Amino acid sequence: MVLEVLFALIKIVIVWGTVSLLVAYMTYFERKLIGHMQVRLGPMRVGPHGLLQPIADGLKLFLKEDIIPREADKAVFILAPLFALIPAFVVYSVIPISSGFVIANLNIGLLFVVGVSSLGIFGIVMAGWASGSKYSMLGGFRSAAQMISYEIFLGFALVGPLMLAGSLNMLDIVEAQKETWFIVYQPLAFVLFFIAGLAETNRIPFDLPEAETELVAGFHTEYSGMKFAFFFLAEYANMMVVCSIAAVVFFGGYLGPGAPGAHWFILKVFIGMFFMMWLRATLPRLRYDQLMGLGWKLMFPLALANIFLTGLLMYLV
Amino acid sequence: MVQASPQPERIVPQTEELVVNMGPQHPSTHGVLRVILQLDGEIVRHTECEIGYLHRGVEKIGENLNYGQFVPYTDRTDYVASPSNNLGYVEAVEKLLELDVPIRAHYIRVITAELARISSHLLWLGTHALDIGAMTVFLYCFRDREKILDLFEVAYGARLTVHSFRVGGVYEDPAQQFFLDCERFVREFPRAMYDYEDLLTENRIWKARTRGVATLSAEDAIDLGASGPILRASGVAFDVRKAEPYAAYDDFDFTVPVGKNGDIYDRYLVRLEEMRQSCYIIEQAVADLPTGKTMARVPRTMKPKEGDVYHRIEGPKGELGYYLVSDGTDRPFRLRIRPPSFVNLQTLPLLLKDQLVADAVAAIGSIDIVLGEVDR
Amino acid sequence: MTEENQAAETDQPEGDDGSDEVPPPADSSEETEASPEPSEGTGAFGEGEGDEAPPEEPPEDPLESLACVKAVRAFLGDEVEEVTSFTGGADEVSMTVPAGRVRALCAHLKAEHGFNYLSDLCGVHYPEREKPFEVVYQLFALNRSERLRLKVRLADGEAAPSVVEVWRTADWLEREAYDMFGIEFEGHPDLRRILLPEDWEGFPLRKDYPIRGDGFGLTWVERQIPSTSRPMTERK
Amino acid sequence: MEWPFFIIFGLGMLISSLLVITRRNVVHAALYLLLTLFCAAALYVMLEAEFLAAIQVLIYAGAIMMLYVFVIMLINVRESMAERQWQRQKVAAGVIGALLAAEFFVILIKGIWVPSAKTAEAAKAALNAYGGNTEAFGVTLYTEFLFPFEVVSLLLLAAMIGAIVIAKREI
Repeated sequence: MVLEVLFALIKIVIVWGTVSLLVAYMTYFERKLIGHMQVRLGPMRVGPHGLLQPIADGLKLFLKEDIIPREADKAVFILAPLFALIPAFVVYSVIPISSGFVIANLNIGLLFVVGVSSLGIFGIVMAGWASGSKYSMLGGFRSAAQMISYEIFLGFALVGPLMLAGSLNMLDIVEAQKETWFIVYQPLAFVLFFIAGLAETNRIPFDLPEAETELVAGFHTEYSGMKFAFFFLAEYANMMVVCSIAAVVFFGGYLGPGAPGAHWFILKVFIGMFFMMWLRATLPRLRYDQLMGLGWKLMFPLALANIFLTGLLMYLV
Repeated sequence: MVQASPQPERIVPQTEELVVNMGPQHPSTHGVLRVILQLDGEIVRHTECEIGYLHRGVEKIGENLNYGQFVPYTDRTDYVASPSNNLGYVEAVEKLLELDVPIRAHYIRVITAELARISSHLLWLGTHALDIGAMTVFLYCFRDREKILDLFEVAYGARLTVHSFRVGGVYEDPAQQFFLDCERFVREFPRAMYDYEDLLTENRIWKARTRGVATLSAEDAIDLGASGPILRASGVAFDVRKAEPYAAYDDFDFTVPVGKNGDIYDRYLVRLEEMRQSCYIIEQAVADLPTGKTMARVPRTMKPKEGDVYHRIEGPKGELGYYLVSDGTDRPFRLRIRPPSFVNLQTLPLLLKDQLVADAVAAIGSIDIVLGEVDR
Repeated sequence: MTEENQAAETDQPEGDDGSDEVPPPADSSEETEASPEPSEGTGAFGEGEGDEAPPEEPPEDPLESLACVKAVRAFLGDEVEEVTSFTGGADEVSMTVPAGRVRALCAHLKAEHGFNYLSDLCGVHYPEREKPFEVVYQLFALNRSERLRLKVRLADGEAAPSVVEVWRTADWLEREAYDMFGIEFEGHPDLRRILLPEDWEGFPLRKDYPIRGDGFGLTWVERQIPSTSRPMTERK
Repeated sequence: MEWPFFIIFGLGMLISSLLVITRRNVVHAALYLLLTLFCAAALYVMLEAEFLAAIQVLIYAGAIMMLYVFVIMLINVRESMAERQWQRQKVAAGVIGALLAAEFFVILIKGIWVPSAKTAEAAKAALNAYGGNTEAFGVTLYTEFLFPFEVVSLLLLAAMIGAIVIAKREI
């Protein structure tokens, strides 16, 4: 019993430690990548090719003065970044990194992922409200409306592969792709999922909540120091969550020839991240009503049609 | 309570009109412009611009300096395209002095002014795209603008506030390197422009954000005195370079691009095409560059005869006019700058009327204002 | 000054203007060609003008033969105070007209003669004159590339009629002229200061406005910031 | 092994639900309600009703609470905090509260007297017959409770259309 708990704890430490380090280096990866796409170099000064930049950034943010605005609701203001960050990490407890390696093999894994990640919105809304600033509040609300809407499409897009797998358990879903990855049967679902994932993580072209030129950074305008770092990490952690789910549900998770599963899994997540960053360097931002229109008028019917078609084909075949 | 109203009013729930204040420190107002928006929900009902934060009394300064001394001050009005301002002022003074400027100087001026136009449009494109969220275009634009600034540095020793022209011509004939670099630049730049076009022109999101947004009809544009790319995007083919050719623009072949719908997208297309045409003009100017002097014989103290002239050029932002009144002394009696940004900014309330508030940023960006010129 | 200038100008050979002054000859030639031809331009006044003009005005004056000058003459008759041109060409034609008629004149020029674009509107201050203020209108006909400058002289305190109804461009331009010169525009919908703060005193582009802030007692800055918080050297 | 968690979540639920009704700041109250719902979900997990727990988090905590918070945050909190919190309905509230407490007590006594192990075993067996919690839920919903399920969804649809009509007068 004690051993079991200890083993679980070790797993948690390994996964969360890796994730937080990866998330920190994702910021470096993004800056380098976008830098090269934009004919500049990105960070170069801290360490060789700026490799130590994330650590320097972390240190800087950690040592920075922590400012709490006078108008802020102090308790909520402090809790909000945690609310944003923790769900992103909790989700990792059900994601299978390799065939036997998952912190908690839940029956309802996928549902758990969707449910817990939906809690992250609270962090953003709380931050917006607690800052006591109009701009932050508008940013928070915008973000919440956007994320609630796109969460629905995110969930619906996952129903198709779910029906194919016949299980909510993440391991079962991966195992069901032994023959063919679900991307082959469910390309539309993947596209919908990826778009919804971008919107969920407030990435360009859906980065309205933090539109620098419109809202002056939105909900986290008033945040500084470590709390700001939490939001920053939460964004990247959520990106990794979206890519991880995409890898698990559509690309056969840890499945792959030769190398151990974890390698494949991490490679797939990285490719997903690369695409997200690439999009940031390419696309402009949608307007708010266009964003909502795209979601409800285009993606929602498509997601429903996908479910219907999947059901029909499964019934016929 | 005491007075019974004759008929009870039906209570209809009303939403309040919200007044939102953008600027003067907002990142998308491109300087110290303050825009007060009256919103009905998401729709802008009324717009008011507060300007003057950067007012330095340039016109008053001009009245107290002699004609030559004022040239560097023109750099500081539209500071992103300072050679154009120099050109407008210098030519106005030359008209007043009835000076005969050597043809080589005219060609050099045309080259420089067209480079300035490209640089100004590049800065506009970069910041405008950044406002709409396209971050990479911004850096591409700065990459190419940097090359133009380097060219200025080669020729005039300064990059931003160039003080490129003197009354009577161009003070120093630029080194041959300048013309070679110009040649190379106009050869390479149209290719670099594909980078922006690839990212924006056919981009669905870009189109969704700019097409049919903040439209301005030709009648309204003329009535509001808009000039430059805004007027042309609305379908009016008015370009001072064609209408009243100054400097050596008569010698060059170029077309004036015209838009159809007068929306933000058309303004974007018009400016892109203008950059191409500018390249074409520079190409011709460098190829046919006449030899000879670059300075006319200018009297040590410039004392024009009494009278007044209005001289205008096609600046990057529109019609840039200088109205000079001379009283026979060596200082202008009155120096009036007709700033294109100032007059163009007047279209903003009309552009934003009944538009979504989210488009305000795009609309402000599409006018291409420089607050140094608006406020003077 | 006009007559001599013109004489001087016309005497000078064309080469004098050279490349710098390419536009004027081009424009005037265009003009002479254009003046008989456009029907909306000449139709309204041409017939009446054709009868009256030859006896009154000596035909040798090149300025008077310009279509735009004729148009203004036809509308105002003898009320035109002065016609000048610095270069002697059509591009710098400048007409001084009575203040009371300027709005009607502008509306007429816009409606009948295609001057649909107001390039600029600004004030000028001549302290020695009897009527010290002048408002200068730069009109432009987009279709014909023709310019015309109108000037209006105003006594101190006299208001000019606003031309906002004619061209909406005039809105801010008139506000600026008010801001800088204190020239009032009658009928302007919203005549306020535009560049300077609302509580600014004085009109900076008037010639009697001091360049250094002594003439009005305390300067604006001095009134805003109590003297104790400024360095000793600046205190009064 | 389960009891410490039960105590943690049970206590957490009790305390947070108390705080929901005693906080003067509505936003804080709403956030405590969120915590309450979350603890309830945790208790569902311990009862092996994982699907219910996930739905509890997804729908109640994720969606419904979000809307609550949305509306509440638009209220001027300072003003609402100054308002009177206790209404003059103490007697009525006391009576209803006592009735509820009695009901709970009766259920509790019943649960202790009737050996629950048997029913729990039976429930587990039934679940396994369907092949798991989620499947059991789906099958019962679409067979035994199909009619009520459809009625409820119609009702929700009507409510949704009504809300749209009220909110958007001109369409």
